[in-house]
Amino acid sequence: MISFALTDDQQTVRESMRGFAAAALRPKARECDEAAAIPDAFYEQAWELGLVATQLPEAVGGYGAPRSPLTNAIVLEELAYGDAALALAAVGPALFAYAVADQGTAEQQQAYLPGLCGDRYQAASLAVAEPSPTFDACAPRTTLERQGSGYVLRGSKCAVPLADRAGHFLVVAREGDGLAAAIIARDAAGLTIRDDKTLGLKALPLATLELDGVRVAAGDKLGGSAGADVGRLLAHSRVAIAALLTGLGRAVLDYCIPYTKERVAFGEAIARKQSIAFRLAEMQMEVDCMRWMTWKAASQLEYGHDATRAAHLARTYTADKGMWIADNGVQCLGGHGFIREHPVELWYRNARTLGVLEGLASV
Amino acid sequence: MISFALTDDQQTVRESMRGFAAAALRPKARECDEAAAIPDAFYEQAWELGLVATQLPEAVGGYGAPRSPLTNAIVLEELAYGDAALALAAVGPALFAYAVADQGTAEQQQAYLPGLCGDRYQAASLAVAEPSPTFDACAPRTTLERQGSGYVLRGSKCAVPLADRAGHFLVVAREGDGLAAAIIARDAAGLTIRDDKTLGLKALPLATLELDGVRVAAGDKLGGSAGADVGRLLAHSRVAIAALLTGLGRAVLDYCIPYTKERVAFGEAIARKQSIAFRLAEMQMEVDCMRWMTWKAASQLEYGHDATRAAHLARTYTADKGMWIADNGVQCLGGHGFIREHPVELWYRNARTLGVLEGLASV
Amino acid sequence: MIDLNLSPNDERLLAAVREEALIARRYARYYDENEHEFPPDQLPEAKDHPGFMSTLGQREDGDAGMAVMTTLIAMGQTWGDYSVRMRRQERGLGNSALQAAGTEEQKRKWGDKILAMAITEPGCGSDPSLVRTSARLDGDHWVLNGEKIFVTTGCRADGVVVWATVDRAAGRGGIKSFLVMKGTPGFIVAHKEKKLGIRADDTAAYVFQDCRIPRDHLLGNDEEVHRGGSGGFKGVMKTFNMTRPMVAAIGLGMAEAALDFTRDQLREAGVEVTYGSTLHNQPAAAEKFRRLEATFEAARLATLRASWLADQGESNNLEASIAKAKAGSAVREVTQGCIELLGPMAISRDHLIEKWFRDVRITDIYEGTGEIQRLIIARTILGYSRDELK
Amino acid sequence: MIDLNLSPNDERLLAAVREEALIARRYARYYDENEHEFPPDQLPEAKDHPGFMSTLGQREDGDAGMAVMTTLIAMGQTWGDYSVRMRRQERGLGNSALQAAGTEEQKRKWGDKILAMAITEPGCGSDPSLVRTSARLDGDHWVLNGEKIFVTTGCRADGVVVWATVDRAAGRGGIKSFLVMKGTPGFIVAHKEKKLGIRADDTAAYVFQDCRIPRDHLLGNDEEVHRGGSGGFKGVMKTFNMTRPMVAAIGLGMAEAALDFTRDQLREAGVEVTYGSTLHNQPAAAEKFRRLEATFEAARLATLRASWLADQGESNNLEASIAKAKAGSAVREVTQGCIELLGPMAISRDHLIEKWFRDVRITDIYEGTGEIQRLIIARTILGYSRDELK
Repeated sequence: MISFALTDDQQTVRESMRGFAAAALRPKARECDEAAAIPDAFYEQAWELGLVATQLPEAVGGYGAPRSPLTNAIVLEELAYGDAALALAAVGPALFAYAVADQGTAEQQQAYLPGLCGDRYQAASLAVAEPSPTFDACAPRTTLERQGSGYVLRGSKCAVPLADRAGHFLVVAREGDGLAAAIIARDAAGLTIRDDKTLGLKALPLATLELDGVRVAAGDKLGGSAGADVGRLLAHSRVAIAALLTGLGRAVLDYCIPYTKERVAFGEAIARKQSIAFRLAEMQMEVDCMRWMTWKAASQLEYGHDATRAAHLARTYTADKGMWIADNGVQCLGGHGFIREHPVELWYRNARTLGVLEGLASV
Repeated sequence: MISFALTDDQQTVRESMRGFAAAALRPKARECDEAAAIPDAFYEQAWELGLVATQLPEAVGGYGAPRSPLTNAIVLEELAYGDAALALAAVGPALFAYAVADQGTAEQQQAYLPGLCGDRYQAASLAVAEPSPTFDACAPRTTLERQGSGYVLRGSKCAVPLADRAGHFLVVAREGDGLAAAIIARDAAGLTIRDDKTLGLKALPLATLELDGVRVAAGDKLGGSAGADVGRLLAHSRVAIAALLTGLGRAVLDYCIPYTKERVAFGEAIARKQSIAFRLAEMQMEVDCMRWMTWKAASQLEYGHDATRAAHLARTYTADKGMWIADNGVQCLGGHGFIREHPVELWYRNARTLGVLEGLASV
Repeated sequence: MIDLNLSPNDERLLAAVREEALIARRYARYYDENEHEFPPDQLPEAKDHPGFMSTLGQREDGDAGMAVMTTLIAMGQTWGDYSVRMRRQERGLGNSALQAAGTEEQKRKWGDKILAMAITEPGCGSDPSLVRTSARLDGDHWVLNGEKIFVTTGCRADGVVVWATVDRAAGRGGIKSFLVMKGTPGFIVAHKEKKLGIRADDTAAYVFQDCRIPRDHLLGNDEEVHRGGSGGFKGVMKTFNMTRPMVAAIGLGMAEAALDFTRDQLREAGVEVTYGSTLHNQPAAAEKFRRLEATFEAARLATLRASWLADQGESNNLEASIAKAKAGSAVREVTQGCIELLGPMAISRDHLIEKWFRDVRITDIYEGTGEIQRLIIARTILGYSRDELK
Repeated sequence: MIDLNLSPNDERLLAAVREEALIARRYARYYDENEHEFPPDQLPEAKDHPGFMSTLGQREDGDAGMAVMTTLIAMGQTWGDYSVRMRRQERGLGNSALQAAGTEEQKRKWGDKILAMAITEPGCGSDPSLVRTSARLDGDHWVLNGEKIFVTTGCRADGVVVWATVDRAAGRGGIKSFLVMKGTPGFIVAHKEKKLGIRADDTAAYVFQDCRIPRDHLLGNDEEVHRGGSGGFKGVMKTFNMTRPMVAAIGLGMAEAALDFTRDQLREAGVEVTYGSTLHNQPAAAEKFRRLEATFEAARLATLRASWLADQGESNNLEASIAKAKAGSAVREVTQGCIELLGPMAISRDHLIEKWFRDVRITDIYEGTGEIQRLIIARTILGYSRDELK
């Protein structure tokens, strides 16, 4: 069926997320970016929304709402409309939680999910990206090898969100010719965590994990000995990033519209010049297209189809257009677009950063 | 030294070619395209300009002017400004002649060049392109193999210019791990020539050569047993196509400027709308850049530097921008751009055709 | 509930559409090379072929709405060819105008006719307010004088809906549409134009010389001239909201044909297009193909969005323009890119891809150019009037 | 004689420039992270380093002209860093204005000072005719009042060339430029702005409050107000023709640094960028890199063309705008594309590529935005006046 209709629940969620983004994210975005830090209070405030726990099974302390990539895509677009870095801080633990809930063994769910359903903010994260110039999420250099009763992880991961506070990490690695994901604790021997300083998403804690022969217990390979569908896990994260870029793109457009209507040059509002007006029209076209590409992939995940292709195309498309929109946002503001008094320069950095990272969020 | 200065000779040549293009090419372009044919009178008329003979050695009957890729790039831009198909018909024999003059043995020059310096139009051609979906000029599927005292050619070539009248063909082929070029006569056993019907350059005779074990005499491998630098031969042809696309692009722009200044919509000339005016500005920028990219590669050939990189970049760049300019030319005319009363639809077809072919001309 | 996957029932239906389209495709080259001829109302194969309408059957729960389905069917048909159909479609743009603005009696009287729509004139591109064709009331008749160009299906339609002004001073308010049937004295149909593409399509030029039609041939019978405001103009403009997503779909069908052809050719040559792995270590051809594919998919979804809104009975003026503008540029990028990917073989008329490259170029031009669509989009999001943003 | 290859002598000189640039590059990150500080007038390494000017030596036959060479040197310096230099450059934009429009006496008097140029105001972007800063003649003094922003090197310059109007009613004809030295009462220099990039650069905001300067500080001493025509405005506008290719070169130097870094990284990772073979069977990364390279090369050549015309003493108004507009978009495309190619590692501040991505973004904004440049180009090729095309 071809339908773009939100359910009543989805409409409610969208409205509340829109409100939260306007009240708690957008106003803090600049300050957090300049400080390259997010106040602990924000983590707790976001936690109270139960964003992570909602879709986790009641058996582990979640609210037991059905897992919905579509609903999550809507949530992420709205939060990123406020600020992408704060949005990622708010939903970060879902990276780990959804993966374990979707593909973990019963034991893994019991062992790791209850902690993520408590009253206080609890972080856990996913490690996908690697600092290689030819990084390919589907061909990681990090390896998982059998050793004795368990496994051992070797390699390095970068841009791992919330690594400063995550209790556990789900690490994507190559196992033989295939892919696997393994759970390790932050205090695992052989694991060193080093903060990453980045172009964008500065407020979000990101770090490099050096995995120098980190031991993984037999039971800590995601999905157990059967393993997990890591491709599907990556698809969830790609659709999430596509949703974030859609929200960012919409933020740029909505900022440029009033600005260009007020800004006067050569005797009239610059929005009345075709060169600006047509650019805004193009931005609107692409924000829409980004959303539909995201929804298409999300609806394939939602209804259990193979989303590899759709997620890949959505990711590529939103990375390109998100960058294009942010770039033109800066141009619409001219000199002011280059100054840190306006958010467009922040969106310019965040768009490029989101466009090249993997494993930042999950739907 | 960095100089964009034409020599006096080059200025004279440019003026006369501009005049010839305006008088003999542009007025015939539409009629020849619709008829998919060029009157024999045109071939003779163009021949009288001595375009081919000028840069051939006096020893073989040429005028002995120094070989100048830069001058030829200027000539091709001006002729293509008139019409690309007719331009290629006019200079086609140079494809074969320059290659033999630049890299042929003394015997090859004596054997094949005098015929191309006569009073009447004489065609000879070069076969580079192949009808494979993954065609790569540097990795042809056509092979040249030793056989007895000579060689044998196997494979098929397409879009070979002037194949309907060429007395000889220079065929580019793979020889072992390297590249070679071999001269064959049109009546060679095992050679079948079939007309190609194409999207653009309709007036220009193009054909497919089926090479079913065509024998090549030992002395007919370009450069003799030592062989030839086929990469350099390809560079000459890529720079030529870049020059043709530059002329085509300039033709589109110069047609759109007066048209959009006369055409009125919503109360004023459409050229006064920024959406049109900025597009024309962009076309001007790119026509210039196309020319400089062409000249850069041509000046590397002229002064004996390795032009592989510059020719490759010029070719890619002019193919992209030529297509873009022709596409926007159609858009500037709106509905009229789609009608065969105006030349822009012809340029749209020719731009795409020139953009994907190799070995159509040489500088 | 959001769902962008087709139902099995709709999949079946569209498969049948494509089956017919593949048969029609056999005739595509012939009518491209012989542009003075028209494709038959019905192909020879039609007699042994039930036609997809027969397989439409009952719509089931979970099937797409009619506007969406109509869009997808149009896409499936042009995946075969722009002009050649197993059976000729029974409607022209004029029929949409009749439905949108005609009186009940007019709908009864002309509903079964094929009606073209004549808007554009030599002097005016996409600016309808420049219409010069005049309609003068003379007793019980309207007398039409003027010229029209780019009339789609203008040669073979039974009649036409003509835009003419009854009072130039009133500007847009003076523009009305009139029904004129073929054979009416003073209504001259000029030969079809010679075009870059869609050559089998008939695009006519009309001349009206003191052409007299009965008074009640005024569409909607609203003779009042609205000063200033757009007035009766609105009625005819409605037509555009219905046609823009269709025009987008028509172009996208051909772009999809180009993508499918290219994918097959690359595969045969050993270049497999895969998904999942990012940029690196992939063949450049596969990466470029995926970009074109993404552009196509985005335009397709924007078009479905506009049609879906129509199914919901919601306004889709903005979305219809987005679909039209996005498709207009996407089909150019896709067909240009596919030819670049396939190289020399793709410019040969032995294959249809060079034809698709020519045919799709009309998408961004007719029924309002891409520039006009962007004007509409910009005005909408900026909240500007026609005068504030020109 | 056309020749776009550098002479051996110029190659040597530019190699020396790059040698210094690589040393300066070591400091790039520090001054990016500590934007309140300014790079030193001279780096510690300078004492052991003769400086490339010493290697300039005699110009030989076949060497490039001075304007071209200046452009290439600027490109070579920013290949190291936008702001950090082995030795601080002795000139600001105001010096160019002084050379272009000053009297001989003024050139003697201020020629050795570093002069910034103050044009933009909070209320006006790239439209100089909106200048509100006023200059009122009071006896033997001019009294300046108003605000200026985006003043490049505004903090450290010894003085500034300020655009102000002596008669707003006269529009552009009333705009004059004045020389104001630091320390003049009523001339307030605000803190440098916090920016996306080029953070070590000083971009100041100025406030003039009843700032009194001697009457002869009017650049060119032409007090006559030209009604209608651009008048004295022309003189200051000349400056732009000289600065646009420079601004293009400054951005291109950083874009080239990004390309070189990317090529090296890809090579180390086993992806070799080769030339000759077309699209197919090449790694996607190499193909994308070549496209970026071509865009860079095109912008570089357009810039050399504009500078070469200046060397010939020919007008380069059109070409200067083409260079600026082309470079403005090329540097964005190149740096955005290089980061996409390198992926996650490229957004780390452990490398400079993320900084180049930020720094080059100014290119299409300052000294006349890309939109202004396109206006100039369009007016020129269309033969339109300022009023005919806005």
